[in-house]
Amino acid sequence: MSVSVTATDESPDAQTARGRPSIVRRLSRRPTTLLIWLPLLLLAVCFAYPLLQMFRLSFTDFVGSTSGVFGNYLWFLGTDTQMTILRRTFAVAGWVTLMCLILGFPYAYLMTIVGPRMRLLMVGVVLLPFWSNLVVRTFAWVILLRDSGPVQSLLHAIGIDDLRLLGNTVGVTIGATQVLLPFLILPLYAALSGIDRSLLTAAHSLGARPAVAFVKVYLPLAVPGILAGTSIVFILTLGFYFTPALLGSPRNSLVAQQIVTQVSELLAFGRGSAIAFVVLIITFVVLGLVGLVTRRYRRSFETGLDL
Amino acid sequence: MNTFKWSSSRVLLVGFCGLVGVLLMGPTLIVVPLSFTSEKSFRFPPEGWSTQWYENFFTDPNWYESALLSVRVGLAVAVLATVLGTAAAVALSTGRGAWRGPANGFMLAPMIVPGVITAVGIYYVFLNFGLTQGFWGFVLAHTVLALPFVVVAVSASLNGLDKALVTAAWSLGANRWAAFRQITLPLIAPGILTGALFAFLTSFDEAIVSLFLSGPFARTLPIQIFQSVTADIDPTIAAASTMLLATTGFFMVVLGVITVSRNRR
Amino acid sequence: GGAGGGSDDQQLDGDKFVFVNWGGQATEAATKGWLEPFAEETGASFVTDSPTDNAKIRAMVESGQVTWDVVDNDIGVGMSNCGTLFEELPEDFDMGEIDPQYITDDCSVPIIVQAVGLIYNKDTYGDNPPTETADFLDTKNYPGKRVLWNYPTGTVEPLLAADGAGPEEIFPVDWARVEGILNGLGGDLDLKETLAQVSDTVESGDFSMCLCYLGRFASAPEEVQEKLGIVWDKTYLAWDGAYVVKGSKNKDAAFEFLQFLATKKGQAGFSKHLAYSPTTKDSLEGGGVDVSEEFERWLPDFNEDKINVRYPYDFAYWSDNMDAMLEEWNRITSG
Amino acid sequence: MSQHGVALEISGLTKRYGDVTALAGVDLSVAPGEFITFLGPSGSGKTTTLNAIAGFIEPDEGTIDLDGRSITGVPPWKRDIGVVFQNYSLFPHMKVSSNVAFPLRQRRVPKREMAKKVDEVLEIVGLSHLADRYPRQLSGGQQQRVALARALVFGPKLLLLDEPLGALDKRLREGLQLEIKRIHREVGVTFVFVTHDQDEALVMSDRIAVFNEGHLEQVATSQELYEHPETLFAAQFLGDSNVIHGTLESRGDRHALRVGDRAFEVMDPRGAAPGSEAAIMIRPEDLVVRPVDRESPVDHDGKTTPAEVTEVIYLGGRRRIVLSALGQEFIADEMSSVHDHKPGDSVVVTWSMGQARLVSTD
Amino acid sequence: MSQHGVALEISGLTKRYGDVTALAGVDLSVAPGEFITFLGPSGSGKTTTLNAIAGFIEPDEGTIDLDGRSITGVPPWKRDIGVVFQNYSLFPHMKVSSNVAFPLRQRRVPKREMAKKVDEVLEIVGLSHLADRYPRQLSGGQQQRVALARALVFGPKLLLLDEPLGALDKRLREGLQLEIKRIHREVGVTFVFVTHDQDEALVMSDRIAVFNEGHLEQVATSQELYEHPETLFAAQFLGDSNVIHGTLESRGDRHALRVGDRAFEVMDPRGAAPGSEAAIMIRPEDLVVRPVDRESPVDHDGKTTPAEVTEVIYLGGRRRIVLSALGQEFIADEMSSVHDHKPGDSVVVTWSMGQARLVSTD
Ligand SMILES: Nc1ncnc2c1ncn2[C@@H]1O[C@H](COP(=O)(O)OP(=O)(O)OP(=O)(O)O)[C@@H](O)[C@H]1O
Ligand SMILES: Nc1ncnc2c1ncn2[C@@H]1O[C@H](COP(=O)(O)OP(=O)(O)OP(=O)(O)O)[C@@H](O)[C@H]1O
Ligand SMILES: [Mg+2]
Ligand SMILES: [Mg+2]
Repeated sequence: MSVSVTATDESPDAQTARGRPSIVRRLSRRPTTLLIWLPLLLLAVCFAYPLLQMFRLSFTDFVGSTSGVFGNYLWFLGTDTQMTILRRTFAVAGWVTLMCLILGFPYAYLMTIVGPRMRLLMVGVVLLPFWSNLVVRTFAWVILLRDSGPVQSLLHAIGIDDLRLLGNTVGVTIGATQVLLPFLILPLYAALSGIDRSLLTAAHSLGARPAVAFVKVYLPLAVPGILAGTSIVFILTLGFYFTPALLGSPRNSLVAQQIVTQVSELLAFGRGSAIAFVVLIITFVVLGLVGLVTRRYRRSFETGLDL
Repeated sequence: MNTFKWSSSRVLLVGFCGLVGVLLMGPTLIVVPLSFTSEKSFRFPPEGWSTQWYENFFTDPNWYESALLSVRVGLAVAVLATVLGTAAAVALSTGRGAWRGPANGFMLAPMIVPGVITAVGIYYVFLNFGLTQGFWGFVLAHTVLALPFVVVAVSASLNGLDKALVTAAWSLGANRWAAFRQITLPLIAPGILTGALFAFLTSFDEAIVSLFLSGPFARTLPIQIFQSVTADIDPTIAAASTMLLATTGFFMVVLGVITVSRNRR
Repeated sequence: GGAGGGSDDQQLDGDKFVFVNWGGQATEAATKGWLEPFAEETGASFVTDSPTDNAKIRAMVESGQVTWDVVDNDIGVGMSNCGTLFEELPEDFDMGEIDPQYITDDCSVPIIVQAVGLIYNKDTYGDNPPTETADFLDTKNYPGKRVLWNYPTGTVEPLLAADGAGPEEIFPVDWARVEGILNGLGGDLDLKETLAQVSDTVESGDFSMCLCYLGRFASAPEEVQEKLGIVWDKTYLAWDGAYVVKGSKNKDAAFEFLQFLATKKGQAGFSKHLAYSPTTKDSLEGGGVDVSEEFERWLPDFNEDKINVRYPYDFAYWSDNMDAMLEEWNRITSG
Repeated sequence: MSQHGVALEISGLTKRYGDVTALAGVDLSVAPGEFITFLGPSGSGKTTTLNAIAGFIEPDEGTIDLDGRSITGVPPWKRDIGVVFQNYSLFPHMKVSSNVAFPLRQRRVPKREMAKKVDEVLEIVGLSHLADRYPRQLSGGQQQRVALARALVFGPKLLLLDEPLGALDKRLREGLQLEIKRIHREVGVTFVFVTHDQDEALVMSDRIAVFNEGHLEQVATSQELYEHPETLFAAQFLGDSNVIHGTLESRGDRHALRVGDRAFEVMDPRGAAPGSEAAIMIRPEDLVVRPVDRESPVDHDGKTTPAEVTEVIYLGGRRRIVLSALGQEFIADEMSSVHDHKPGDSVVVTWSMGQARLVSTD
Repeated sequence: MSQHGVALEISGLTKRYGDVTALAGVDLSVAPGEFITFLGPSGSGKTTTLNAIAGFIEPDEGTIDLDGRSITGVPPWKRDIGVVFQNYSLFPHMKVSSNVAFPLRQRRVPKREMAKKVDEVLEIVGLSHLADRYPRQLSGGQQQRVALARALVFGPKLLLLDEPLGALDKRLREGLQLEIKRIHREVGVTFVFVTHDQDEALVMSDRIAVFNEGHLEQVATSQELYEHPETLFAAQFLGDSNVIHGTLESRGDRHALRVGDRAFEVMDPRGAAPGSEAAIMIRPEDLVVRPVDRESPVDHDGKTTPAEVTEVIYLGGRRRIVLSALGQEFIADEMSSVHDHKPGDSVVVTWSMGQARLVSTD
């Protein structure tokens, strides 16, 4: 064992290191920090720059009679049809979020209380949709929901006629709910599994019936997880294109369809961008609000969850 | 600790979740029987059986070329996004300072910005770059979209990694690089692998950006499917997606086996 | 690419051009009826894409990244962008065999004459089928879901016709009236993005009425065709143009192909696969283009007696007002 | 806040989890107002017993009577038993006052009375000034006292505490031990306290119930248990001990443990049959270590063995001498260092017969 | 495996984290081969000092010399200092043998020599038979020994151990304390051992360095520290103690601590100025408790105060008497119970002047 401390060999290097300006020194002490630049560059060029370009276009690219710096935004906000579309989109997003919550919460909850084997199976079921293509899954709903399809036959059999499931927002809601359910269940499960279930036992020992314990103790602790999951679903619905395109109809179009129509059919990049930025701003507002609510809500107690 | 009168509500809960499970899986699995239909229709259940749509998939260049392109793009994206995403995650986890929050947010932004918005922006810029309808256009665009998933997966691994292990390696004579290679990398490998898989799947499944970037010489499978869906009754989609299901399932099982065998020792 | 002009066999060997039309059966028919014979004759090869998307064309031309060469396009759009988005035909282009009534501009070869009529599902209406075009709007006596193509040209005219507007009253389009018609139909009406979807939904029985291009139904299975009834009463006629995209990288092959389409021989193939008529002079009924018997039911040329009013295609109007029309259409349909 | 605890009567309590028998017939009587501690190694069934009392699990066999009435089948929320959990299980989204008020709200106690009771109990645990804090804004010790207050506020007749001090550091722990004792005296409730720390058990309990592998080894006061353990397990689990294994020999009323060629006298065979395997247990403070070169003094009822010092450890106030004798290790604690032993020294170890306890080894 | 430790010399070590001063000028000399323990409450700077020695953090001021040479600026992987972490930090993806071989591989030790050394060191820690296991297949104590082996195998001259026993349960802990001492004796390396457990510090160390808020209170042997603590902090941190606060009074060579109207004699003012605030500290075992009704015996150099018994706690082998006197709480430990005190009894507490240590209070 021949090693001894080789301070003398090292000191020149160390000395120069100390002499350098602090930023350089800091980097040389944490060379891994440099690794961020390449991914950042890619995102800057292929993500931020395109968004910036769109932002620019929304103020500079005009079609038809529109003009003026804010022309595209004024057009969007001032056209009844567009506002109807926007309202409809929010309504659909709200419904989808609600449906996802109603269906997803019990599922995520069950996941936290079953054994590991069953839980694996349940995770598998949640992830299975990811194995197939989004377009295919959405199209599968066309097959299932159309008038000659199995769901309608089933409805006829139990005496429900004339319930239109396709070509309107009902179809879109059903399809989007199925597509987005995993996005609610997975984060919600992560949040719920962080809740100390012994709190329920504690509540029982203090005289709370199971239902009361659940409502008074469990649900409040689940709120951050619910907010996280639902805000993801809500935001993703705002940007959905294929689901409304296949299950909805142009007559019931959502903003994403409208953006594609503007850009791809009318080549109105400016208008498309203006719509896109309004949606984007709404997205950030939603995220910000949820973040704010969660933070305020959570400031009082810590559950160890993370959005 | 859940005895007493739970059982009836528990049965209800399990039953409800069973239905949710059916809702989740039904539309995914319905394509399997449809892919074997003998008619050129999506009638369900099918009246006769054949494998003609699989034949069609492998003989129609529109189908197999788009599938091939999707696989090639997917693999390239998996490699690129995994390398870049891992680099970013490592930098984010080892770095100090105020830049980390914004940088992390920026890395995850493509996940939050609604797909159609990203798609239009990328389309506009890539048009000017001459990157539409080509392999690299898809690769770059998909890498942007896949990056957050890799960063999230690898970051999770890194957060779970006991930092003291690296410090321990230093104290034992391993310099930064040696410690990274021998300790950090093997221990976050499952995260990286998961990230790679997510990247591949993200690319393989991506449709909205691809819709804009696709062209006659470069069309990814999802776009081929979309066009087929909107243009024609063609059960070849069912065959294609059944094979998709099988392929993805295979990858998932392989990944599962790898993680399980890693954990076992 | 090869040298321009001549038509020697195999002179385009190795040239590969992209042909774009509306997709589905139309692409199949174009492939079998036009492209394959042309390729065989000249040695050129081709790729198809769909659907025709004028925004994409404009984006290509503006960005200089032109990947489409020949497009089957709406004349209205083509005409107004002749010389800007589409190449003008060369000086020596021979239009001799084309029926002059179809020639509209300097950029295109007219192709595929199509009729829009009222199609209905016999199962839905049984003994009381619709008999005139106006029945499309009569949801009381003729209940059932209606479907239309989500594109103004070829949809607005039949709608107004059904509402009682004569051929001369259509233009300039009264959008308030169109909107009123659509609103009157309310939830009974749906729009589909592609022609293929339109015909699919009618064939599958999900929709019971449609004002749509008839040609597509001719290739449906026998038993499906039998379930469909046609009301010719007020028939709208239109045709497309084949255009070469401005800045095409395969101009030689593209124009060669257009020249091929400008001949009886060239156009003949398509009609074998899809029930659309050629634009060449006196071609049908022994004029050089053979149409199978099943197709006759779907072609206006064989049903002249049933047509009460003809609504011609006002390409000049569309050409002048295309952008505004698209915007208006989008406005009233997306609501 | 003054109420009186009730008697707890457990008999034949048995609980199996698949192959594992968590409890194998536990019998126990607790007197009203008593402070009884469950002591035992990890997995010995302490928590399981507590859970059965609280009603969180259903026992496979056996009965639990509270105040003479069976509570089998009564759900936990109707048992009126206070429970303090190891990690406190405070509701993180409620302030201290709401946490404490929780059980009262379940019982629909009127607002005014509720506020009064909460104030009272917070007073007792000394947290009145922190009523508006959230649990995470409290220190471990404070959280512990909130949990205590919450479990006491509704006037339970029985309080169960499952290692409530397990997560705290030593100093805080010692302070809270005395605090809990004080509260026990004050409220007069019957306390069942779980710990696996022997010192804690000694400090706090009226009686200690020693658990081992799902059954009770001994239930007795601290002193009884320390001075007269009935089993080797009890002897070794509570306090340090030196154990010599051997075979019991009896000649008339004289008894001895034979170890190889030596025999150590013992006083009372406690009914153990001659020829059976047994052991004597001597506490470290009862061993006397003297240099070997001195002439051996007369030990009338004592026993002696030569030994070698292997280590001398200064423990502040006392000195622990680690010895090697009879092929095993002995430890002796000396309060004052009369002799200055060093590792390697040869010494003689002596004890008085009265302090060598015979314990059964099976 | 036999090598000799080197001297460690720390002077003026200072480290600030923003507003927090983690280390405020620590000076310390450690002799070659010594076993020194860092003892102190949580957050007192023990780990920070260790990290500075190991090179994981850069101190703001001060120097660290190893064997007479400064190691400032030398990266950790070139310091050749062995470190054992609290949670062991074994590499989970490597077998025991690979873990132990790791430092040798970094040093490009030839295969054969590497295998030999690994075998040797595993022999020392008694784990040769587990070389092919993965860390998670080992018990806590075994993992701890692997960590020790890994930190020793490359022949460091200095071994740093940061609470290596903190996560273990009491019994295992006591066994490993002796084990680590044995290994220390065997390898002769200089050990720096961190703990916040006073008993552990007493058992293991040649010397103890008491940390408090980033500085050293006292560095001394266990016995010195227990018997002659220099500061109140040191006195209270190590062992139990009774502290009486007051003001120093001197008359010639007689010194006393004035508390209200009473004065307690003390022996050596240790340079404290008359009139300054001070305290006397008496260990619980040095207090003698006697019934008040007996006639008071003569205590030539002793001091006395009346008191009331508040609690008597049986601690197995000894009895702790909690007393109330002078408006504060006193504790007295009795080995044998001469008198049978009961809560409420009035008693007299006495100590000898030699056992009442004067300590500074600032
Ligand atoms: N839900 C369960 N399923 C299976 N076995 C269990 C379960 N709960 C407890 N056990 C087993 O029952 C035995 C007794 O467990 P119990 O929790 O009562 O021990 P304990 O004395 O409280 O131990 P500790 O001091 O570690 O808390 C153990 O062997 C344990 O593994
Ligand atoms: N990275 C850091 N950033 C800010 N403050 C720190 C950091 N590391 C340590 N400190 C602070 O420095 C002080 C000393 O910490 P240190 O870890 O040395 O304590 P310790 O004696 O090891 O305590 P423990 O017994 O809890 O391990 C503490 O107040 C701590 O909060
Ligand atoms: Mg327990
Ligand atoms: Mg520390």
